[in-house]
Amino acid sequence: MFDILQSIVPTALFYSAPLIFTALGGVFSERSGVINIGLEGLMVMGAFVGIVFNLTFADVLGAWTPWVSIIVATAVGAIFSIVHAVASISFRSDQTISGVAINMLALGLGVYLTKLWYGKGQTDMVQQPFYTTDIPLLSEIPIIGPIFFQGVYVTSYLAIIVAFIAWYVLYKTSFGLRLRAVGEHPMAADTNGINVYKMRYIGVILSGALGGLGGSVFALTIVSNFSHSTIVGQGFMALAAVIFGKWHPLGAMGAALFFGLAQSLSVVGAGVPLLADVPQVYLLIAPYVLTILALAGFIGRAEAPKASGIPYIKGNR
Amino acid sequence: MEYVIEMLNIRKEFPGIVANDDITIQLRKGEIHALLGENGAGKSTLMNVLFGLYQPEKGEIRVNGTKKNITSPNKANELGIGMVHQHFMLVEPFTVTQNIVLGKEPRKKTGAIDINKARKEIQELSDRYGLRVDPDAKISEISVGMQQRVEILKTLYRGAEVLIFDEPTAVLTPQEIKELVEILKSLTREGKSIILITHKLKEIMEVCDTCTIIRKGKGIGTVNVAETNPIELASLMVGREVNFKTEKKAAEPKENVLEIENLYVKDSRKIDLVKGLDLNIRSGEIVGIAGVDGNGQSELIEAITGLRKAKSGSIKLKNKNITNLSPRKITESGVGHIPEDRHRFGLVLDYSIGENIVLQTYYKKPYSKVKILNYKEIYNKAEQLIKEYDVRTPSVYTKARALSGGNQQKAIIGREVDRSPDLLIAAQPTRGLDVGAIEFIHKKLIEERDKGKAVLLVSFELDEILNVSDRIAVMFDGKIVAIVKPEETNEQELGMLMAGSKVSGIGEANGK
Amino acid sequence: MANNKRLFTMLIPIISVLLGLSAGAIIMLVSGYNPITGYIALWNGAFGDAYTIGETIRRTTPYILTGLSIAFAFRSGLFNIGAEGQVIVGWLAAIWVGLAVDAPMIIHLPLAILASVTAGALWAFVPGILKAKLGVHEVIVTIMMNYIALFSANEIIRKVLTDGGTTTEPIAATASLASPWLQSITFYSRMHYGILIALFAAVIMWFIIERTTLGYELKAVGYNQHASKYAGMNVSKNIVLTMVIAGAFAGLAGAMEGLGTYGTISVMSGNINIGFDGIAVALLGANNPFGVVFAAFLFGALKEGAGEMPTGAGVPTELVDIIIALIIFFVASSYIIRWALLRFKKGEK
Amino acid sequence: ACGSSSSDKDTETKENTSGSEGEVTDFSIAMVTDQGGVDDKSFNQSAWEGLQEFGEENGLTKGNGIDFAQSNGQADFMPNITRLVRDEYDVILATGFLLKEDIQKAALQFPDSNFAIVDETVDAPNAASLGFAEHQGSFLVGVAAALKSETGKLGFVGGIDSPLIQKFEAGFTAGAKSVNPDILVDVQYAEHFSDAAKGKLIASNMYDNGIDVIYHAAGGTGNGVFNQAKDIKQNDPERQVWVIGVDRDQHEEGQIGEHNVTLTSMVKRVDVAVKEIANLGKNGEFPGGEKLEFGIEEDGIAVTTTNEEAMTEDIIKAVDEWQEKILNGEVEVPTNREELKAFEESL
Ligand SMILES: Nc1ncnc2c1ncn2[C@@H]1O[C@H](COP(=O)(O)OP(=O)(O)OP(=O)(O)O)[C@@H](O)[C@H]1O
Ligand SMILES: Nc1ncnc2c1ncn2[C@@H]1O[C@H](COP(=O)(O)OP(=O)(O)OP(=O)(O)O)[C@@H](O)[C@H]1O
Ligand SMILES: [Mg+2]
Ligand SMILES: [Mg+2]
Repeated sequence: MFDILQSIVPTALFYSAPLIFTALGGVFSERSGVINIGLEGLMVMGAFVGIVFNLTFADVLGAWTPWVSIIVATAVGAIFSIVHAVASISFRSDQTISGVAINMLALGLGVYLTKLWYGKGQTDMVQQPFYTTDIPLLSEIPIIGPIFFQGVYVTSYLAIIVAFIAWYVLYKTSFGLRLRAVGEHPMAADTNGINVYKMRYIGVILSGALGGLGGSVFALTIVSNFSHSTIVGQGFMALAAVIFGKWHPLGAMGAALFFGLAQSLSVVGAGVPLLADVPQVYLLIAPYVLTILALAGFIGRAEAPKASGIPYIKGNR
Repeated sequence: MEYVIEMLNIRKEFPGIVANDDITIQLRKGEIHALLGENGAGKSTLMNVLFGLYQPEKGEIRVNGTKKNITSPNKANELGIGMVHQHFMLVEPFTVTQNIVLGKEPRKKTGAIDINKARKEIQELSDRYGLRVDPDAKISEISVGMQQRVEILKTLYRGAEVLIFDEPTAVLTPQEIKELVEILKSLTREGKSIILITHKLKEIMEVCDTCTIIRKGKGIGTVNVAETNPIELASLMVGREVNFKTEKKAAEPKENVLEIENLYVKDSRKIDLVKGLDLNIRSGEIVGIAGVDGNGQSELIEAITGLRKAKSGSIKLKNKNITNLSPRKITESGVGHIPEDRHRFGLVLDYSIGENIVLQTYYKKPYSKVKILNYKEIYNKAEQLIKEYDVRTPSVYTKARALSGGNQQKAIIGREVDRSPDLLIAAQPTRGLDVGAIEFIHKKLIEERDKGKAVLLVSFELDEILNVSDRIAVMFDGKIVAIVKPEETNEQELGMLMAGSKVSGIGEANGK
Repeated sequence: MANNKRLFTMLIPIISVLLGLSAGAIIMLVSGYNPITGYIALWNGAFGDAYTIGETIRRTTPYILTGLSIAFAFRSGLFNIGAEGQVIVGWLAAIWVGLAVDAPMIIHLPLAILASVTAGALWAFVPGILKAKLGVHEVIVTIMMNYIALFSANEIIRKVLTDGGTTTEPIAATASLASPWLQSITFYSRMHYGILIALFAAVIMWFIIERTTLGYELKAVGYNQHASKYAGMNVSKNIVLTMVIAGAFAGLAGAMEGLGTYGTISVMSGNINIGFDGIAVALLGANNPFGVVFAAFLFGALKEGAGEMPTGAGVPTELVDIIIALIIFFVASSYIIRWALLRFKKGEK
Repeated sequence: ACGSSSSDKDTETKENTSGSEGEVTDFSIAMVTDQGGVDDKSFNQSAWEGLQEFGEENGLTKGNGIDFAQSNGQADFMPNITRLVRDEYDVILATGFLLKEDIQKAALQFPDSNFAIVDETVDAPNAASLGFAEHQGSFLVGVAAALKSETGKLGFVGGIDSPLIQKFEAGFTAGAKSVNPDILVDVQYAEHFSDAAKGKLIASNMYDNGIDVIYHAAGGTGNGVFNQAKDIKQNDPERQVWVIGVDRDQHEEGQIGEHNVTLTSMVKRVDVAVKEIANLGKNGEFPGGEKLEFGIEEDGIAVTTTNEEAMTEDIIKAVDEWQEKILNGEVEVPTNREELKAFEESL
C-alpha cells in the first residue's frame, strides 16, 4: 500500500501540475465572462516558448534556465492571449470561435517558427529541464514525507500554491469580487463603476499567463522538446477540469489532480497482479470513464458564470 | 441655482428611432419628481442618459448649476447621482454586503476586503434610512423588496444626493410599496432629491411634488402635483381620455371549470409552499388571487400548468384530472397561461413575433403538416393578431427582443386568448405597463369571461384585483384563507387578510 | 437597411479571407519567402489540375459533415467537442459492416452508411442523456468520449477486425463509395460519391432546422429552455435528440473516410482532427448549413493546397494553419469590419 | 520504431536545384514520407539520407532525379504518391507501414510505375517490399540489457500494440532470456506514439518497481522514458538506470551532465535499404513483387556502442557472439509472441 502510494502520488502530481496551472487560467477567464476554449493553444504557445528559450539561453543561465524559461513563457502566453481578448472583448467576436482560432494559430505559429528557426519540425531536447527533488524538511516527515515530498517536481507544489493564491484572490480580495461580478452581471458591475472591459482583459490575460506557464511546465518536466505533438489534448483536459471543478480554483485543482491520479492508477494498475488479466484497453479508458462516472454520480449539475460567452455591449440589456 | 439637476433639451437617438426628442427636466433639492409616460415613451432612456449609460446627441446636463459631461456611471456616481434600475443590477450569487460595496470595497492591509467594516457601514446607513436588509444573505435568497433596498443602499453607500428610481413599484407588493414610500420620504427628509418613474398615478399623487410628462419621446411639460389630478395626468400622457374604472357587467358563472383539492407543492428548495390548497373557478367568472409575494402563488400556477410537479392533491379541469400531466397535455386540455415572467417563460426572445405566436400550436394544423412548418400560415396568423391586439412592431418578422415590454405582453395575451382556452391564467398581466395598455388588457380578460371562460388572475395590485375580479381568493401561507366579493371588501380588509389575520365575519373559507 | 445587411453578410467572409491571405503574405515576406510563389503553389495544390480538384473535394467532404454536426448542436445551444470520437466510431462501424456483411451493393452500401450513422448517434447519445437527465456539462463528457472512442476503436481493429494487425482488409466493393468514373476524370484522385451525401446532408440539416417542427423545437430549446418547457416541449428529449442527430452527422463523416477515401481503418495514434477542424468549419459557416458547406470547401482547399507549399515554394505548410486561424478571427470580429465599412461608406458621402 | 513514430512535419531543406555534375543517369526516384518530415531524426530522415547519398554518387540532386514529398497526415499520402507518379519518377518509395494501403492501391492503379515500401509488404508485380529484421536488432539489445541489468528486471515500452512493434518486443525478450532465462521483462504499451506524459508515467512506474533497463519502441512517447531516466540520474547519479533507444542512435537524448542513460540503440539503417533499392532500380533490376529483408547481414540493422562507458567490453563481446549465432543460423529469433513462447520453452 505504502509503496503503491509512493509511486502513484508523485506521478499523479507531475501529470497534474500543468493541468492545474492551465485550468486556473481558464477559471480566471471564464469567471470574468470570457469562455476560453483556447487553453490548448495557450499551452502550445507556452511549451514552444519554454523550449525555445531554454535551448537558446541554457548556456548563459545554467541551472536557472528552466525557471527563467517558464517566466518568459508565462509572459509570452499573457501577450499572446491578448489576441483572444481583443477579438472577444473589444471586437465582440463569438468567444468560442476566437478560442478555436487561438488553438489553430498557436500550433501553426509554433511549428512554423520551429521550422523557420531550426530548419526542422521539432527542436532538440533541452539540456536544462526541471528535475525532481526532495522538498527540504517536509520530506523527512514520516510516512507523509516519502509519499508527498520525495522525488517531486517543485513546479507541482507551485501549482498547488498558485491554486490557493487564485482562490484567495478570487474570493477574498476586491479584485476577485469585481472579476466575478463582471462575469455574472457585467452591467451591474458597470453601474457600480467597474470597468468591465478592463476586468475582462485582465481575466483573459491571466489565463494566457497561466496557460503559458502550464504549457512550459509540461514541456520542461515531461517532453523536453517542442513539436506539433508536444501538446495533444492537455488544454482540453484543462478545460474539462475547469468545468469539472465548477469554475472554482480549488475545484479545478481537485479535478486536475483527479485526472493525474486516474492516469497514474491506470499505469500502475497494469502491474498489479489482480488486474494483470484485465485487457489493457480497459485500463486505458478507465481514467475517462471514471471522469464521466464521477460527473454523473456525484458532481452533477454545474452552472457556468452567467454572463460567460456574452460580449458586453454598454447599454444593452 | 435652486436646481440640483437640470437636463436641458436632451435628444437621444437609436438606430431608426428618436427615443428622446428635446426633453427638459429640472429637479429641485429635496423634492420627489415624477417622470410619467407610456411604455416606450423614453423615460428609461432619459434617465440612462443622466446616469451616464448613454451619451445624448444634443442638449446639456447641469449638476448644481454647472454643466457636466456624464460619460459613465462612474462619473454619475462621483457627481452624487445614483440609480435604482427597473431590472435590478445585482449579482445574484453575491451577498447583500458584497453587492453594496462592489467597486468601492473597504480593504484590509493584506488586500483582502474588510467585510466587517463594510457590514458596519451598511448597518449605519440602513439604520439611518430605515432600510432593513440582511447583510449576509445571498441576493438569490431574499425578497424582491429587500433586493430593492439593497439597490437603494448601493447608491447611498456611494454618497448619492440624487436618486433615480425606474419603476420601483412595478415589482413590489402593496406592503412593500408602503415601506418604499416611507423610505422615499425619509430620503427627502435627509435632503436627498429623487426622480421617480412610475405608471401608477396614485403613487404620483401620494408622494411626488412635481411631475414631468413625456409622450413618444417628446417632453409635454411639468406640472405641480398639488394642482392636478390623475385624470388630467393620464390624458396628458396618452393624449386622449382614459377610463379608470373598468366597465363590466355582473358575472354569470356556470359550471365548475377548475377544481383544486388539498394541493401540496414544493418550491425549488424542496420546501412546501402550497399546503393543502382548495380552490374552484367556474365558467364565466374571474377569480382574483390576492396575496403577498412568496405565499405560494407562483408555485400554484406552475402546478396547474404542469411546469412544476404537485406533491399531492388533485387538480381537475372540467372534471378531468390534469394533476401532474405534462405542460403540453394541460395546454391541450384547454388551459391558457399568461406567465408572470414574460422574458423567461412567455417568449423566445430570439424568435420573431410570428414564431412566438405559435409557441404552443406550431405542431398543429394549419401551422404545420406532417411535422413541416407552414410559415405562410404562421405569419398570416401573426399579422391578424398584431392587428387585433394592437401590438406595435415594425413587422411580424421582428425579433420579440426588440419590442417594448408592453407590446411583448400584448403579443402574449393575443396568443393565449386566441387559443380560446377554457381556463385562462393571467399572472401579473399588467406589471410595468402604462395605463393605456392596462386598460386594454383588462378589457380582454373581461371579454373572455363574458364568452363563458374561466379566468384566474394573480396580481399584487389590489386595484387590479378589486377592479377586475368577480371573486377574490386571499392566499396566505400556501392556502386560500378567505373568499370575498370585491364589492363587499376594501383594500384595508384585504391587506389584513393577506397578512394572515382573520377578519370577523368572513373567517376561513375554502371556496366551495 | 435590409439590403445593407445582406451585402455585409456576403462581404464579411470575402474581406476576411482577403485579410487572412494578406496577413499570410506579410508573414511569408518577413520570413524570407516569396509570397507570390507561395500562393501560386497553394493554388496549384488545391486547384492546379483535375487531380488536385478531386482531392480538394474529397478533403472537403468529411469537413462538411463534421461542420454540420457541430453547427447542428450549436443551434440547440450545445457544444459538441466530441465529433472527433463520433467520426472514429462511425468510421469503425462502416468498415465493420463493409467487411462482415455479404450483400449486393444496393443493400450493403446503405447498410454500412446506416451503421456509421447509428454508431455516431449512439456515441453522442451518452453526453446527450447525461446532459438532459443529470445536467452534466456536455463539453467534458464529449472530450472524454473522444479518448474512449480512440482507444476502443484501436482495440477492436486489433482484436476483432484483424488478427492483431493495424489495418483492416479493404472493404468489399459492394460497400464502397469510391467511383472509378470520378477517379478517372480526376486522374485517380480519391474523390468519391460521398460529396453528394455530404451536400445532401447539408440540405437535410437546413430542412430540419428551418422547416420542421423539430427544428423549431430544437432552436427554441437552444434559445430559452424555460419558454420551451412552458410551450410544452420536452426539453430533455430535445437535448438528447440534438446530440443524437449531431452524432449521426459526425458518424457519417466517418463513413466518408471509411467507405469513400480509404476503404479500411487503421489503428490511430492520437487525434484525427476531422472533428476538431469541424468546430472551426461550423463557426466559420455561422452554424448555417450552407455556410458550413462554403467554410468546409475553403478549409479543404487551403489544407489541400498547403501540401504543395513546401515543394512548390519552400514555405512550411503550417503557414496555412496560421492563415486559417486569422481568417477565423476576422470573421468572428465581423463587428469591427462592419464598423470600418460603415465609416468608409460615411466618409464617401 | 514504427512508421508513425512521433513525427514531425518538415521544413524544406532549402537546396536549389542546380546543374548536376558527375556521371548522369536518367533514372529517378522519389520518396513519400509518412507522418513526419525528412528531418524527423528517424525513419524519414534516414531514408532521405540514403537517397541523397545515392544522388551524390550518381549526380542527382533534389528535384532533379531525387525528391521527396512530405505528408502531414494520412490524408496526404495518396495525393503525394499520385503527384510523384505524374511527375514520372521511375521508383516511388514510401517510408512507413502507414502507407501500405495507399502504395498497394497505387501499384495497381499505375502499373507502369515502380513502387517500394519500407516496413510493410505489398502485393503487386511492380512493387517491392523492404523489411527489416528488427527482431534481430532487438534481440541483440536484449542481450545487452540482460547483461547490464543488476536487478534482473527489464522493461519494454511500446508505442501502439501492433505486429511491427511486437517484433521488437519478441526479439528483445528472447535476447534477454537467452542470456538469463530468469530475467523478468515487463511489457507496456502507451497506445500512442506521441504521448510523452504516458511514457513518463510508465517509465516512472517501471523504475520504481526495480526495473533498471527500459527498451522503448514508442517514438515521441519515448521522450518521457528518457526524461524519467535522466531525472532519476540527476537525483542519484549512482543509481543505474538505462534506456535503450530505437531506430537511430539516441545517445544524445540520454545525455545528462557527464552521465548518459542511453545504454545503446537499435538502429534501423533505412538509408542502406533505400540506397540498395535505388541502385537496383538504376541497374534495371528492380525487384518488383519481391520482399527484401534487411537484417544484420545486409547491414540493415545495427546496435550502437556510442556509450563506451556503459557498453563494456564484455557486453560488446557477448553481443558480437550472439550476432554471430544469428548470422550462422544457430539462433532463430522470434518475430511475434507465439514464436517467442516457443523460443522461451526451448531455452
Ligand atoms: N438600446 C436601444 N436600442 C434601440 N432602441 C432602444 C434602445 N433602448 C430603448 N430603445 C427604444 O427607445 C424607445 C424609448 O425606450 P425607453 O426604454 O426609454 O421607454 P420607457 O419610457 O422607459 O418605457 P417603459 O415604460 O416600457 O419602461 C423605445 O422605442 C425603445 O424601443
Ligand atoms: N438593443 C435594443 N434594440 C431595440 N430595443 C431595445 C434594445 N434594448 C432595449 N430595447 C428596448 O428598450 C425598451 C426599454 O427597456 P426597459 O428596460 O424600459 O424595458 P420595458 O420596455 O419597460 O420592458 P419590461 O418592463 O418588460 O422589462 C424596451 O422596450 C426594450 O425592448
Ligand atoms: Mg423603462
Ligand atoms: Mg417598463
